[in-house]
Amino acid sequence: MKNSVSLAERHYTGNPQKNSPALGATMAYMGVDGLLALLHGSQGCSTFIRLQLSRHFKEPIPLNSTALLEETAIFGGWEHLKKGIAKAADKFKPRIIGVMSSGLTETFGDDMNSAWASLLQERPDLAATPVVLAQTPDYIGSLQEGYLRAVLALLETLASEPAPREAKTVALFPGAHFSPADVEELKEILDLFGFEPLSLPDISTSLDGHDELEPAPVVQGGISLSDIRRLPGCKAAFSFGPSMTGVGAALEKRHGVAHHQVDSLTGLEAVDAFILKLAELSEKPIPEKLLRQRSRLLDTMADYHDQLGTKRVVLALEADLLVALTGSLTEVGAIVQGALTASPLGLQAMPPGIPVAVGDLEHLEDIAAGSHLVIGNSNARQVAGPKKIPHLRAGLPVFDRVGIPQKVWVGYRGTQQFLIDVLNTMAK
Amino acid sequence: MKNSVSLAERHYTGNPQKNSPALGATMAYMGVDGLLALLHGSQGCSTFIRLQLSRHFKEPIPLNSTALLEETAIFGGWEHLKKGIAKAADKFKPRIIGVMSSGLTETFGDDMNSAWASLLQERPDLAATPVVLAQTPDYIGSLQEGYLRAVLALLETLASEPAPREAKTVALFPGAHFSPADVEELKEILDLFGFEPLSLPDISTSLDGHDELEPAPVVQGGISLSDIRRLPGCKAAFSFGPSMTGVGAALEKRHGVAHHQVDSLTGLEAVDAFILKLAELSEKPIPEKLLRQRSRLLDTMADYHDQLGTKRVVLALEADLLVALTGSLTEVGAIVQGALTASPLGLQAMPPGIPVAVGDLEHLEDIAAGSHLVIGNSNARQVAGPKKIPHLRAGLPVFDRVGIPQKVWVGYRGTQQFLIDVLNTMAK
Amino acid sequence: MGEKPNASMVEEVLSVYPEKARKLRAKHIVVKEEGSTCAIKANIKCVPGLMTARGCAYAGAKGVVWGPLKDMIHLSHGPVGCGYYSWGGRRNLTKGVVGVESFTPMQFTSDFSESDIVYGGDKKLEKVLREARELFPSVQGFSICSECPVGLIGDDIESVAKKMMKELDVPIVPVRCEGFRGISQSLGHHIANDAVRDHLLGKRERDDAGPYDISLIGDYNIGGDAWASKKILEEMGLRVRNVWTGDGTVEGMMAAHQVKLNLIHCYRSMNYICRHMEETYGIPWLEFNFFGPTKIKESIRKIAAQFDETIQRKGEEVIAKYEPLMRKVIDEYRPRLEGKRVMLYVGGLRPRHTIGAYEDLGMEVIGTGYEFAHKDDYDRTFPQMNNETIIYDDATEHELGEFIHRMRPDLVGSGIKEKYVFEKAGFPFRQMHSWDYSGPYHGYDGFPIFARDMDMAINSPTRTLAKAPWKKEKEVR
Amino acid sequence: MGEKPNASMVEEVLSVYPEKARKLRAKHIVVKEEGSTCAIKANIKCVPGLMTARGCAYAGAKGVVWGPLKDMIHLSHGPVGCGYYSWGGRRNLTKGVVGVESFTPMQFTSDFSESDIVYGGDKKLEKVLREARELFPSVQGFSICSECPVGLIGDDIESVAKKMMKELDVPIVPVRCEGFRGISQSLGHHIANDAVRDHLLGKRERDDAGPYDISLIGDYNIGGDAWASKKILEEMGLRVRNVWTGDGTVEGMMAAHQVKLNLIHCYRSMNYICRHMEETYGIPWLEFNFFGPTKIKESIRKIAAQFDETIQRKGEEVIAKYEPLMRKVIDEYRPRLEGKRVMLYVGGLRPRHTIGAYEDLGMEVIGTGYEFAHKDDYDRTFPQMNNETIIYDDATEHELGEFIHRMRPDLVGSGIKEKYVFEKAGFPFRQMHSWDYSGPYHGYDGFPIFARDMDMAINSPTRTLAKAPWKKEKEVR
Repeated sequence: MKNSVSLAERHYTGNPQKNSPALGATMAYMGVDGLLALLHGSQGCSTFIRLQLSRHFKEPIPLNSTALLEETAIFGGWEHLKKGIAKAADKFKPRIIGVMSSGLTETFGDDMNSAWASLLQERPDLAATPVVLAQTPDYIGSLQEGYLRAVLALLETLASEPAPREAKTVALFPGAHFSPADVEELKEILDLFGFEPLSLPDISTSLDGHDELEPAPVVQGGISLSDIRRLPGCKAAFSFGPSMTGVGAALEKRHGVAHHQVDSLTGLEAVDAFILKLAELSEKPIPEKLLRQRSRLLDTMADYHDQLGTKRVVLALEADLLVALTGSLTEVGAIVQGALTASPLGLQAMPPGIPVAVGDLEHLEDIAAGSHLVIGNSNARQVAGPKKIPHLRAGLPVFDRVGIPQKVWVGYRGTQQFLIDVLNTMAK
Repeated sequence: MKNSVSLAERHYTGNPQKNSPALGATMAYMGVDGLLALLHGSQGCSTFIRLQLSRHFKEPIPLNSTALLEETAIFGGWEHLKKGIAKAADKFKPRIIGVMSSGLTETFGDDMNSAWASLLQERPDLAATPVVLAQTPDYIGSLQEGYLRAVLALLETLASEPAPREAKTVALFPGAHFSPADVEELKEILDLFGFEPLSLPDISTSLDGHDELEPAPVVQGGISLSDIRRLPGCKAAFSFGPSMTGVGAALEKRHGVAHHQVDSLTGLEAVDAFILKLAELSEKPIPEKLLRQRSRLLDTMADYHDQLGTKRVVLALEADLLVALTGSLTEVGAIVQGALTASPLGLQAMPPGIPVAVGDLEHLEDIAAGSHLVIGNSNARQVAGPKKIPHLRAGLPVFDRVGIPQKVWVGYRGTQQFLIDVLNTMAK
Repeated sequence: MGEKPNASMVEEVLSVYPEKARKLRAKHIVVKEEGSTCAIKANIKCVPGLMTARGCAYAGAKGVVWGPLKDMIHLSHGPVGCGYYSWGGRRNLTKGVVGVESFTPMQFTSDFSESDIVYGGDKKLEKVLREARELFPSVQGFSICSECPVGLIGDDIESVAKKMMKELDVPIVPVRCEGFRGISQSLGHHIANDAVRDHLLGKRERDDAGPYDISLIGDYNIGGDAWASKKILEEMGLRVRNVWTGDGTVEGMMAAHQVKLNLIHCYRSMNYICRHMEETYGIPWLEFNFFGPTKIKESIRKIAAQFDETIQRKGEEVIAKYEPLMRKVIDEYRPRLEGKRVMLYVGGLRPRHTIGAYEDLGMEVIGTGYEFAHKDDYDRTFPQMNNETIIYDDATEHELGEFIHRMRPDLVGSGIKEKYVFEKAGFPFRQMHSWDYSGPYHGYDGFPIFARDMDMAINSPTRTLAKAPWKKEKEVR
Repeated sequence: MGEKPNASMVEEVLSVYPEKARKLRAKHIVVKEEGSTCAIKANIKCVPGLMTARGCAYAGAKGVVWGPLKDMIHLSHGPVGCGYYSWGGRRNLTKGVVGVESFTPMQFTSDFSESDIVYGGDKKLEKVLREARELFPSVQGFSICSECPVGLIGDDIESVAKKMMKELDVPIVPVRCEGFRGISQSLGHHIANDAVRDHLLGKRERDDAGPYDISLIGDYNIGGDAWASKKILEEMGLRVRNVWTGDGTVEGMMAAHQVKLNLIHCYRSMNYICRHMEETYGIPWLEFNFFGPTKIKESIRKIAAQFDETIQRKGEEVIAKYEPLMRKVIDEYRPRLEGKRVMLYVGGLRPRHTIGAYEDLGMEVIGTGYEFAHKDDYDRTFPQMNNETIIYDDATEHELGEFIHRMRPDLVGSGIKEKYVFEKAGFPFRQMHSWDYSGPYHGYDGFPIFARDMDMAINSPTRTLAKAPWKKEKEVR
């Protein structure tokens, strides 16, 4: 049994909530078509990340490695990175190369920009292959941070040039918490208003779990390079999740695309606000299909408010999903008894008055007592199981339930499904 | 504890699987816009049916009653029926009146046709209100039988006249096992091929659980009378579920509409066959969206065939849903260890070699031993619970899980969801 | 609106009816005035062709009274429908292994086919009873609840019951509760009471009868209500020998003539047997109300007054013991519920019994009515009500809808059939038959749950979200 | 194709490489010929910029060897990633209450932040050990598994371990398994073995050592494998004093120098410690194979031969006891699997050890290879293989994909990273690292499950459905 060392005093992390930024960066890269993802680090990192993401998405994860070795640990990985990029470019002719660094290479301070510049001098023929460089040491932040850095690097590297202004295109920057089905749902909502959505990244066509893929070392599906280059010409941009606000802001700052921050796309009020904004932008009435979906959500809320109200919920999620689900739960009268998250990024958007801790799942154990529901990834079962608290799987990794990439959490439909899931999980 | 009286010898029914035909007829009537449903029987029947269906659909169920009393039991309900129809017509001015009989009125042999004819003579002004009469004593058949009789009566009464042939309209006759979301999914598939689907009944717009209804004594939403009258002009007709084959056949016989029987719309093969037929009829390529859905289903089947294969499942469902789910389970290698159903209607379509019994849930208890999963309505929990067998809710009534009317079981998406549900139910 | 706004509203609502119907219905709806007594017309048959919230005799006999009696098998005799419909709809909780000590969660039917209708069901009934006795050897008896067709085809279930009782050596009770009898479930209650009287009551003698023995009558243990009530009575020092019928047993029913007092909660469904026991065995009976601390306190004192000082002292101790808890509940919820207005439309005892509990929370019941009440129910209701309260009997959908839309209560309490209608219309709603999957609401255990549930219904944040922001904006413009 | 079709196929596959790479890779791929011995090149570093199935030293040391040892806390020392990645991926089952008797399902990390990188982590490490000891008083020891950055910043985990061992009074084992060490997880195994040798082995004496004491080495209890193996050994009359390391304990490791025989299943990961114990303590070691009845029988006899007649007799009894069950499994599945062709690409012992089990089912392994093997692994593999079998070392995605697409096996066995690639390409697939959430596959308990799983993969009806009917039709046309 556990004795008591208070969270504030603790130095170690037990059953971490925090995950690796490089894994988050991999997720972002997996939403870009033709990209070759290259982890600059020991080969173990890439193998481990492939295993972790395959276990969650049930999909092959093409992630290559610069395969650093002991001698590199002495002399640094700069030359290895150059070799790795050149090898990957020569062998697979990818459309884009997306590099993320690791704790190892950041510790010895590899300057990836200068490595790439140096390689370009030696091999000017490689200039046709854009190389995206994201710094993702796993001692800074969690999954969200790595994802954010990769998306920012993609945007800054690939969409630096101005593009002709288009009336119908809208830039979408979904957070790391968006499932493939979430991205698809979001794009469908934009479609209904007559917009052409450009989502960076777009995992709805790469990690959606479809058949008939041939194995490949590069990403198949996702947003294309040419579409990324159209982002500076979009009519508007939306960032989803508080951690993502800098992405849309960067696009606005550089190219004057009007940016709208959407902290949450789960919960009636949150979706209403987004839909209203789209109606304004499109100058169109709200499509019947969405009104019907809203009406159905409202019906579910009315039918079950008494079974949701006063239910005490604890959540262990990274901030973007935490903010989204907290909002939805609060508006049906459930009580968020406590929340646990991996890092402070995005927490500014949490509604006031809800106790949030940055910590590990051992801390979740402390705050879960007496709750009716735990919402967290599969590892949270170590808390929920022994305490016999119903456990709704959310976040990443989820490896003990299936259909996770297919699940929708956003929009009216996703919110309705979330409430249904909450109720059915508690009913067991 | 139970002693042994074999099923074959038993006269009583314990924890019945069979439900009332009048309840099935009510479900069919609930999919017709502006229809006033009138149960010819004691008022308790209608109150009970409203309660049962509200508990499942979480919706108000407008069902009126002829409120037979003791004196009627002596003199018969003929006059009461006339009064009831006249009263309903005068008071609510419904577009259609849909009558179903009960065990009581069929026992004393009320001739509903002659009652209506007699009323028309007294009140020729009522001729403008079509009256549909379905015989649904609860001592003949189960839910499916009542539903079938009501759909046939609707078709025969309201679509008796020929209609101009239309190139794009397709008649759909979904079985009693179709959820509101199933009907919607089916209609969307037809839409993708450029067809205009006319579904009789259509509960996707009446029982789909949306808000903003005002209370009313008639059905709001569902197929309109004018659309029912277009059925004889459809390009083709499809009946869904083996119990429903007579409906499409009747339309074909009377109006020459080519009829296609679809025993199941769950399972890859079943959906493939249907999609292929639609492609032929439309002379169009299969829409990308459906191909993607198929590819996703196939991926789920490939990913989880090892967790589905050799799993032993028992099902307690009426035949239409039983046939559909059995097919889907069989094609992923699961073993249907035994099946229980309410009546023989539709059983001809069961794959050979699967033990099926017509009986009650006490019989399910006998066949469930050693299985990995029970699929049945909420009452089957009395078998699954004590035996600690995971229990996937399907059929009607389901009152201990939520989101039932919103669930899709048909098409590629519905099949994928079904397999995901099977896996997640077993994972608990 | 004039001086009597509700009265004129009622007139307006009824004015849409044709004259004859208007006159008829006007007798069913009364607005309480200072000093008025009950002038309502009740227990009148429904009109064919309309919707009603009423059930039938079978619902009252099998569904309400017999069903919760746990160690008997209650056979739904006839076709499958009625039995299926009445299966598990009322959440009558029981203790004990299902199929051994409790048969309440199960459903048994003779499942008539067409040939049974044609050739009669008596032979089948014999076989069914014999089989069920063999399959479930621990069963303590049977009721045969007959459905409509049985009453038409001339079956003699009384003879079968008599014959089979000898053969199977357990009580077998024929209950002639065909759905066409009477105009609501109410006659079913009466029929069920009579069947208890004729076939169970007084058939067994206890050897441990005592001075504090009582029966708790008319509590069906919905969501655990009877357990909450029993707890209070036992803490008072009384011995609850049986509950009629929630979680009850055959044995308890048979020896019920030996108790010293019958305490009745649901007067409507069980007054018949109380009157019978008073007349035949001289057992006094007392109505009581265990909803909300005020009524509980009153009731404890009223009950204790029937016994000696020991019980009276203990009664006061019970009141004192729960006082702080009740205070806490009221302190928490009253500020959130003060002044909220409630309209009720239910069956049984709730349209009047719950009023005190609402008032404990600072709420006001502005309209109430019964689905199937008799005049004596309304006699009991009037004194409980404030002036200007509307009281309606067997209200139509039109009337109920109009009253609610015009008076705009903060809470509607009715049944599942009404739930989805009024919730969609934006009214906070509680099912007051089955407590909406919650409960208990009786006793000291129930009040905190009652308070929480009412608060949740009324103050749920969901309510404020119903209107879309684009609609809100349009209104502002 | 010529006389040696597979050889020419290999040539073809490699021909796409530039000359230098072609020559290099050609040394890693061999087609077995009559009488040929191992000429494969193995244990060579990966090429930067490509994908590999290999892990790192940390994966081998913490993930494979130390992790399953249940009553120690294995601290992932460094940033969060490595620890998180290696958390629960291998399904090493353990018995006992989590957090009290078993820490294997949990994940402990010192979770370096940037300041730990800058200022060093030794102080933090001390605090972490102290806290963990306090929070989990039942812990029997710690391993400190260092991650890449720790090796760069000059931390002295050995000194910290020494100091804290005195303070906390439990074994604390520094494991220098930074991921950049070595070219695969294999060096991690070696490092882990050395750490066991230096910090645990021989540190404790049993007073109940016996003549039949053995250790079961190189079984990580994936899906319960070790339990299935242990069962056979115990039925033979042997006393399994410890399993290395599946469901193992510190105490067992410390007293392991007293056993009479070391039985090793996974040679690759644990041969080092066996050799050490042989040299230092004179304990003989023996490789065995508990996959499939043929190999189990051989292994039982080989093991029994190391002991007296009692054990030999019991060994035969065990064989006889399970014979009928094995016969039944083979009778059921062999007709469905006869002649099916398998290609494997895994780590550890499986590319050779499982061959017998496949052959018991009438199946043929036509290609096999290791992710991180050494030459001695291949020496052990060649004699097991039929002629024309392709054997590949550290295959690239290109090579593996080509071999599989050209040879079209009926079953592919590899890891989760390959699973979704080959399943999508339509090949029946089993994860042969973690048994795809199934298991055990070892011993008599495992073979029926192995057979069922292979049958399910190969004969699943799902396979025949993959092609859409409209595509089938097109092909016919």
